[in-house]
Amino acid sequence: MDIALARHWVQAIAVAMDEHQDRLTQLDSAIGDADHGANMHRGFNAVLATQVSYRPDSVSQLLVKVGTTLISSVGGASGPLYGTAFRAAGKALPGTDPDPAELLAALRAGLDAVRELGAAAPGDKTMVDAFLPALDAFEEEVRAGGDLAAAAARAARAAEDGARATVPLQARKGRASYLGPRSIGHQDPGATSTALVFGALATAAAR
Amino acid sequence: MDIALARHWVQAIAVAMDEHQDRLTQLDSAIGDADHGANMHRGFNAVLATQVSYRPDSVSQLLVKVGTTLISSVGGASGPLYGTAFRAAGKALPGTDPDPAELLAALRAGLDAVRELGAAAPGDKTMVDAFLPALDAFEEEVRAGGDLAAAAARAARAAEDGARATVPLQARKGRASYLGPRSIGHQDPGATSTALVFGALATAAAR
Amino acid sequence: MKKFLNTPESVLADALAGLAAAHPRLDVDVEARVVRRAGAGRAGKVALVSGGGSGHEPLHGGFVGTGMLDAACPGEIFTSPVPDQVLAAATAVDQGAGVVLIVKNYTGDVLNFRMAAELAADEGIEVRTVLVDDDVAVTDSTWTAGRRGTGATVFVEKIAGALAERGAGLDEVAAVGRRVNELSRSFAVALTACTTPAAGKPGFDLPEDEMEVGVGIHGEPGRRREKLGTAREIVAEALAAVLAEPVLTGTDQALVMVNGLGGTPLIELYVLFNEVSTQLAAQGVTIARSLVGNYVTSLDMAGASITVCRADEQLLALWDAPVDTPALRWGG
Amino acid sequence: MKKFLNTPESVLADALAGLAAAHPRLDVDVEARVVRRAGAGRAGKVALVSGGGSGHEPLHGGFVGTGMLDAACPGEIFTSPVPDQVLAAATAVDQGAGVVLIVKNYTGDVLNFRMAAELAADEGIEVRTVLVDDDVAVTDSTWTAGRRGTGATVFVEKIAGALAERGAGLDEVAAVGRRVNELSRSFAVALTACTTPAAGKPGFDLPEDEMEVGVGIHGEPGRRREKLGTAREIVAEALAAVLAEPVLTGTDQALVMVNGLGGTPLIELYVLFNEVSTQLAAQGVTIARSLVGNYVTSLDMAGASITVCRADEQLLALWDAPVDTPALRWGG
Ligand SMILES: Nc1ncnc2c1ncn2[C@@H]1O[C@H](COP(=O)(O)OP(=O)(O)O)[C@@H](O)[C@H]1O
Ligand SMILES: Nc1ncnc2c1ncn2[C@@H]1O[C@H](COP(=O)(O)OP(=O)(O)O)[C@@H](O)[C@H]1O
Ligand SMILES: [Mg+2]
Ligand SMILES: [Mg+2]
Ligand SMILES: [Mg+2]
Ligand SMILES: [Mg+2]
Repeated sequence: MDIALARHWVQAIAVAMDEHQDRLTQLDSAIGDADHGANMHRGFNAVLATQVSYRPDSVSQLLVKVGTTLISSVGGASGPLYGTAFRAAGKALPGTDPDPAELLAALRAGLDAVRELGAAAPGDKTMVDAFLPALDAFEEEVRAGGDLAAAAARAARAAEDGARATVPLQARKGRASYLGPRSIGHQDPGATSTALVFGALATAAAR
Repeated sequence: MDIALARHWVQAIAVAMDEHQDRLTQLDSAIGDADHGANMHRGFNAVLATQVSYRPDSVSQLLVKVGTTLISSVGGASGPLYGTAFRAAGKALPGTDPDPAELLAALRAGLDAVRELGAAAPGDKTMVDAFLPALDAFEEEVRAGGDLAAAAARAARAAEDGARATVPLQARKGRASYLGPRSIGHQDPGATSTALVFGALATAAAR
Repeated sequence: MKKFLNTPESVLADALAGLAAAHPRLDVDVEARVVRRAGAGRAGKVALVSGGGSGHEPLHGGFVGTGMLDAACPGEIFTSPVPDQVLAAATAVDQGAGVVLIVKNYTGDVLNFRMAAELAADEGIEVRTVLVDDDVAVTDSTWTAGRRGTGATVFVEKIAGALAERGAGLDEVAAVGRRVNELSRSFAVALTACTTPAAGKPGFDLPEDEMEVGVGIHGEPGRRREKLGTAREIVAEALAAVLAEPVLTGTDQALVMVNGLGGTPLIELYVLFNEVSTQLAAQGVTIARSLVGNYVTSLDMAGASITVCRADEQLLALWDAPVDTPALRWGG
Repeated sequence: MKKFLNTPESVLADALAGLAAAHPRLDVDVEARVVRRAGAGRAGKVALVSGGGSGHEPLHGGFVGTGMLDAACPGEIFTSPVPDQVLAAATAVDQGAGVVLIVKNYTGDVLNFRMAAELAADEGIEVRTVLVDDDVAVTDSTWTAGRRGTGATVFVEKIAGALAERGAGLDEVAAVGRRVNELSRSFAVALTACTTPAAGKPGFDLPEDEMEVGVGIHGEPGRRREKLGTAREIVAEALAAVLAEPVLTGTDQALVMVNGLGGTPLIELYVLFNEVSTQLAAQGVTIARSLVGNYVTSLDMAGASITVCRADEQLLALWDAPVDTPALRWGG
């Protein structure tokens, strides 16, 4: 991944958050507080705005900047979580353009940081439930010798599946957990936006 | 009319206000503030309560007492208006049992008092629009030699007609007047309760 | 009907008992329906009594206390109090200096308070009546019951109350009350109807994209129905109606209230107030003092009213005077 | 969507501008989203900062002023503020004696305030955090995000604010805040869902004869749905939940709030408070102080919460200490 690709990724995320804003809001309305769509939209709009005049030296720097921008523009649970994910991933990257394996390791660092911050385990009905299977799929493809486009495409599908698989779960973290068993039967908004993040990576990598 | 008949009249009004409470409330909800049913109900319940141990010397006394009780228990526009009507009618009666002509004169005095207090003219979409035709019908029947029962029955029908005839009118008094032309198309609650008062007189006189 | 209540019939008695429990400095006679300041009144002070139907809380009971009302007499929901009740309140608080009755202009209120005033006079109490009729949605003509009394009631009660507290005489207190009313105008819009406990359902249905313009505070529909506008448009329409009143022409400083009708959250009232402030400034009117909140409500109606009072230094000084009631409290 | 607004996106900025226009004693930075007391702070005074998502007005901006908060940082609707914003507030009000952050226990609030606290520490500001988690509808277990912070926030802000005003040190102020939280429990029911400007429609549908029991203040459904009960039944259920908390066992005097969620009129809150007062008395609990009104709202949700704080003389004295904010004002 080079800086141009990283930029395309971020732009594709912003486009996806714009297109899916209402859907994320409605998902969050069912088991949360109806702000996830606006949160993601605001956050990635802010990211786009900073990118205009920003000339990073590396993908690493760029992702750190994305994370910092998310933290200072989103708020809510998703702001610090996504922000930390991008920051940790960026920091874990080398100063050079990462290969797929290096990117994977960085994304793992991002996931670890999310889990450390939010204390969510797989199955708690959070963004982790899309993030983790996405990375597992990415890893399998990389191990099998696939390139970034292939790995990203598989990760995106796995994230989608992971998001859908949150439907029958009972939430144990975040505000959906307040609903207890009534959180069952609804797809987690954060897992859904995570699937959009990986979908955007696949889109960018396929260009 | 003797004291027993006057009592029956008052009891029949109370029964009618109980039966029609919801209807009066719904009529007042459309062009007013949805309290006319409760107001009439509360007022004539209070009247019934005072009647239990009350031993008036005359129909005159009894009607004055009804009016006083309404004034001190109803509130709103209808309390002072109905209260004044009964008080003025009672005061206009002789100390002896009134014949139909004397009763008519007293009821005219009641109507005059209402018009003086509320300044409503016929056609303003108020209780006057049931009260006035009721008395005109009553008078016609008495002139034609009819007895109280016959006069009351005609008055009741005329009051009903008068109440129905308020539907196309635009209100010019009371809170329905705030609606301007939007008050058109609804029956006036006060005219409707006045029709119940004359209906009760007919019921009592027919016994 | 979605309400916190025990029975529709007991709402008023239960709420008055709650008012008494919440405010030890009020003396609430639940039976007689009189809310007054606890403790003995000050000899020689002109007393202020107001009242009207319930359902407009905190009006009037929430405005009883030092610097404002001496007593309030709450009627049934949307039903003016009966004369005996007003008389009981006036008798309880008269300190020999007379009683000012503050009455909102509705046929029922006017008639019942007039009867009460006669009874009070018979008992040797000197009475003056201040009629509040600030609602510009209703034209004052011989063909209507006249303009309604709404938001300006708070201004009248506060300012007349302050003057009474300073020891002014009966006619002086009544005069300042009348002047405040004369200088005040209000306009309201509703986004939903309210539900009275007696009716059990909303007074009217309003489509999702429409509002009632020119409503009162008794759940009645307004003068007309319009497409729901932005806060900016709604405020522009309300201010145009209010400022068109000749008495407000040339206003340079104003006392302004943006008042919620009961079902509208504070954040929306602040959005409206921002528009009021911006638009008045553009017309050269300075907001000298303001209130933003729920002061004169209409049960659970979603809606808001805007009241503008053309103020001078005397009125503002009286406005600033200490007040200590459940719903308004400052100075001291 | 039936709301007074210009655009869903501008609600917060417009409301903050309105807050600024209405309250000259607040210094509102609409851009930075920081509400603080106008004028210079008192050197050496511990500063109190709170914040959270908007939509809960008057919380928190309405509690900025003498005797309560030094600053508030309002996030977007139902969205906790971002760390920079909290840092800006803390930096603006720190008088060298440190800053107490009062944080309602939600994942977003906790994370953002924690990050802000780290940034503040980096800048040499001493910070203590008081976490409010009073809502008994949510059990505090490792399987949830813990109990939510709701009504007790007002008690914490008032009492810690009073102690800070008296000149107490940072740890002492934080400690009293934590103690108030520990001694307080809340429970809420809703009769309707609320509508966020972003969603444009109510978060859930509730049949005419049902209520949501155990709701929070973010429009989410409650723990379960029940047939709508009488005020008496609802209060009995809420008090049973609240008083079952071990920390409230043996309470003899309490600070109690009956709080409207935004769409419920005051008359209903008084009906509820009457039940609370009667039922607590029957259990030997005296209500030493109380609040009845809209203090911690959830946009236009019709509903109410009941908060009980087991109070001792120290807490009551701090409660009685002067406070001068838009939404709470007494003493002085
Ligand atoms: N502790 C947590 N760990 C991981 N993800 C979480 C956690 N808490 C919440 N989330 C994610 O955040 C999403 C909600 O984000 P958002 O609606 O923007 O914030 P908020 O819940 O503060 O309103 C949830 O759907 C969930 O995926
Ligand atoms: N000025 C008036 N003269 C005669 N009748 C009137 C007048 N004003 C109102 N009414 C009658 O009173 C009725 C309303 O009574 P009610 O609902 O009990 O009192 P309120 O209008 O105070 O709520 C109206 O329907 C009308 O018939
Ligand atoms: Mg959310
Ligand atoms: Mg009526
Ligand atoms: Mg009425
Ligand atoms: Mg949120």
